[in-house]
Amino acid sequence: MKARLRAAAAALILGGLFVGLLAGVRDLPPIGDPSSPASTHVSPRFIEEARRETGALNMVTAVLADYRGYDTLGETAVIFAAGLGAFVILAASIGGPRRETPGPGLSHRVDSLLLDTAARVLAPFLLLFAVYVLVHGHVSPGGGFQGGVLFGLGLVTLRLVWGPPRPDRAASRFGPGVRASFLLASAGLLAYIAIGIAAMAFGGAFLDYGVLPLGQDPAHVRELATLGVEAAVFVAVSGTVAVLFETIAVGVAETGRPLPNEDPAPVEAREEG
Amino acid sequence: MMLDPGGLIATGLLATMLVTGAVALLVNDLLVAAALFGVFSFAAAAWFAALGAVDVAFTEACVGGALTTILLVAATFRTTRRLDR
Amino acid sequence: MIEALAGLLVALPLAGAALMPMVAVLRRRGTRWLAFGLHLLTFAAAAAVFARTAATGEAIAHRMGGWPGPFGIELRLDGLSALIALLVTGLSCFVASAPVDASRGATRRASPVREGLVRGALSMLVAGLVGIAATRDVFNLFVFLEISSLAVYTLVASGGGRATVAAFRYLIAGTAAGSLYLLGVGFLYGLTGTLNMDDLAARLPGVEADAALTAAVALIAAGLAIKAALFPLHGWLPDAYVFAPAPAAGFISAVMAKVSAYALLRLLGETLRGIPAGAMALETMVWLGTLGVLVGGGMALAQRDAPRMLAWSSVSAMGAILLAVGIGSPLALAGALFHVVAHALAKGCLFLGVGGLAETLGAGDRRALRGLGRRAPWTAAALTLAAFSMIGLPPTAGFSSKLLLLRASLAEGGPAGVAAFVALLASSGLAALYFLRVLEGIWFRPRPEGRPAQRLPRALAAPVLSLAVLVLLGGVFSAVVEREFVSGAVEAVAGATADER
Amino acid sequence: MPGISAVEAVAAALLVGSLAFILAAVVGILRLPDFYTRLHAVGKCDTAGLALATLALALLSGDLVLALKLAAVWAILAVANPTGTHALARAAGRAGVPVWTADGAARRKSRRDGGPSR
Repeated sequence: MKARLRAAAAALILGGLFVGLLAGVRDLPPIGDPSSPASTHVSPRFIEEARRETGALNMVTAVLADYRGYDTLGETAVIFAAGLGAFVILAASIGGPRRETPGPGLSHRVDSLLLDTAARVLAPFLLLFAVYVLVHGHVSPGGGFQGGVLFGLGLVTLRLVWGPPRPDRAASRFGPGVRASFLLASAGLLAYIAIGIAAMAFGGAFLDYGVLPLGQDPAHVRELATLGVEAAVFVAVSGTVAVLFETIAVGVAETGRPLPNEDPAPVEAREEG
Repeated sequence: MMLDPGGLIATGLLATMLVTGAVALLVNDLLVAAALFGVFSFAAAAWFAALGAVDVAFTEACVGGALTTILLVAATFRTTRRLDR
Repeated sequence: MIEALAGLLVALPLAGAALMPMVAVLRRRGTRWLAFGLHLLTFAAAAAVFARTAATGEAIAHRMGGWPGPFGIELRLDGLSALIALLVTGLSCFVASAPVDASRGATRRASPVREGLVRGALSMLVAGLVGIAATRDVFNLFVFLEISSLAVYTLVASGGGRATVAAFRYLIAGTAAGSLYLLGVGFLYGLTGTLNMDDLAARLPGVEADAALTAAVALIAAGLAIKAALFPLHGWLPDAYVFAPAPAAGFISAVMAKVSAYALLRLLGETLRGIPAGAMALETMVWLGTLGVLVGGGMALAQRDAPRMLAWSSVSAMGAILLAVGIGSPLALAGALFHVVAHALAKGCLFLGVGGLAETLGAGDRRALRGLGRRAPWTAAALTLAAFSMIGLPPTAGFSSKLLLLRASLAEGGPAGVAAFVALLASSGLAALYFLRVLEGIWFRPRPEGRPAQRLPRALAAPVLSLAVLVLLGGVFSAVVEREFVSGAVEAVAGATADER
Repeated sequence: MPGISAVEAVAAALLVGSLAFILAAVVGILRLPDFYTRLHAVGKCDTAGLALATLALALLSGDLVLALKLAAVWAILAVANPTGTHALARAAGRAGVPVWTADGAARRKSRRDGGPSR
């Protein structure tokens, strides 16, 4: 009864939220309306000046990494904080006694020639494409976050196929352990902050890339520094992706039996039809 | 008005998101829920792309479609597959 | 020069958040003094900024990336922001030196790596909270809200066991709150095309879209009210405070909800004040705050467990602060801010002390505290002082702040003002009941048979004692506190709203 | 037909063909009796369907670079899709997901219809 009351209350609240949002949205200018405040107040400057001021062809990159670079630093910190939280909560025993080595699966090498070969063929392209997305972010959609996630996914793919890093295995070169990934994430966030503080050291505001002594043309300097910042985001994000995977997947054992709580009769159920 | 293809596609994607999201919340099998979240994310990514936010769509496809699904499955393996047991 | 410090105020703890876990993973030790040094440095920067704003009465701005106003993000520390930053960074110094396993006594030591990680999370929390206080950009505020939230979930969950469940519930509530706030910001951006608070305040009165504006205000107010634990949105608070490890609980209970209350004051009391829905939200807040004062006090009275009692009394205190923010007169704001300071000091002291004791004893039952007066008179005295401040007895800081709040609610008049006045008085009575019950046990009862002797870990004893001294000083020199610390902050808000009228 | 070039017609035909393959995959998932056979349907038909679709899009793009990019997409699909199918089948085999056989089906059917086995 109590559960039903709760569900009713939740439905009431959500329904109210829905109606309220609907009422509010009707007052908003339509999406993409060129005469809406969102398109006439701040945006024109970004559209007209971004190329000249920041050197980035892609306006999204100009806004994210330069005009509102401080937000991006914050978002990087949010992602790092997620990795930190997972590390604290899930990998609590680190530094303590060693875990028992679990069986194959998410935590062990998958011995399959097909998977191994496919990973060898695909992974280099995946990792390279991640770097391309990072570098090309100035011109096309992409940048540090997207590239970082792709790179992290490449690492996760390798990790899934080749198992965790183990000192007695050659695969340990690739699978980044929790600590190594975490160091990567920290280093990325630190690098971002360091770029910001470096700008202060050269007399500008925090993250004021224009003052950095990287060349004559301020727009070009900003472009270079933006790439630096994006690279820092890239490192932080890919490190965090690896941390999340390592902390969540560690200890998963493939037992050769059905998964826990697996219902072993799906085939019989199918035959009814 | 309702019949322009862009609007229809957007409506379809939003409906997909609504249905997959709701069903993911209701099913007891967590692996199914994870898979549904993958579908949800792809619909969201496609919708973002339809809105012209290619960067966001890109991110959503990477994070929601691939990474989150992997992590959810890994977490399911570590804990329990069914909610009602 | 001072502008540079304003910029570093967030960058320093953020760098610490990345650096400390790194050092911990690489070297395994040394994070304790690194943490203390970094927090002290941040505090020094905050103090310098605060001193400057107090001396000149002018805000210190830092344009991130060198971009002006609505195009870039601006940090601006006026009297109010600087006061909050000072409070956050100051309190962080007290807990930064405490080892994260202080609360566990001799039974279990956290690994040095884990200590470093938790210290990193604390540093991250400080960065987020100071960022919320400093920023002038509503979206940037959301980013910092998320940073602080993620860090605080980590800190709460680091207690292990039931703390993880508490952290998860907190996470659900906090994520819902963040989403609501972000939706509200989205509405505001759609209506005005800007995210800068000053720009918003200037453009909002010209917007003709009542339903959307109301929705925006309601979403933002609801989101922040969840974070500020305004009744009836306080559900996440008790468990999170109770199950967090003592040092973390001390810091979180002291500042976390209050920074959200600051954000409410900043946005509703200043940016959104010019529109009807903003004023309506403030009125609602007075009534809900009044209810929260009573419910929090009543629930605190019903608890047997001492940390849980303290947590419910936090709900009551947040109600008092928010109802004063809702009233919004300069007198009420002075009361609210004084109460923020007084309650932060006293609650920090109590949570560090009682939490530390409860966890060494392995029980939070208030009877476990019996006989503490004989066994550890200094600790007991410090806790007593803090409890007096919570009740509102002279000569503590709590007395002065309660007095201001009472005067403000009387001056406001009307049904809301009278209700607030009565509720505040009643809450003092309730607090007297539940705190004196504990104090009687501490001073006049013998230690129960078979109980281990209570002992506060040394690393926690120093913060507890110094916070208690601050509580006392804040009461004795309440005129100084009001003049030097609070009045500048009140002027920062009241001055802005006076200009509009 | 007016307004439709030969290339477009070919592309349309390819798209229809791709849809047919994908439809076959869907029917396979719904109608085949066990995990492995369903996987068999998806792995083959999906790969073929997507290959035809990318080919159609490459024809429609009218741009060599874009066509090459689509070719790269197809190449990756051609490797990744069968590999994924293989990994799934292998994992199912290891986890002991039962294989459908005509005998087994008949036995279970007789049991369900009130046979003596239970």
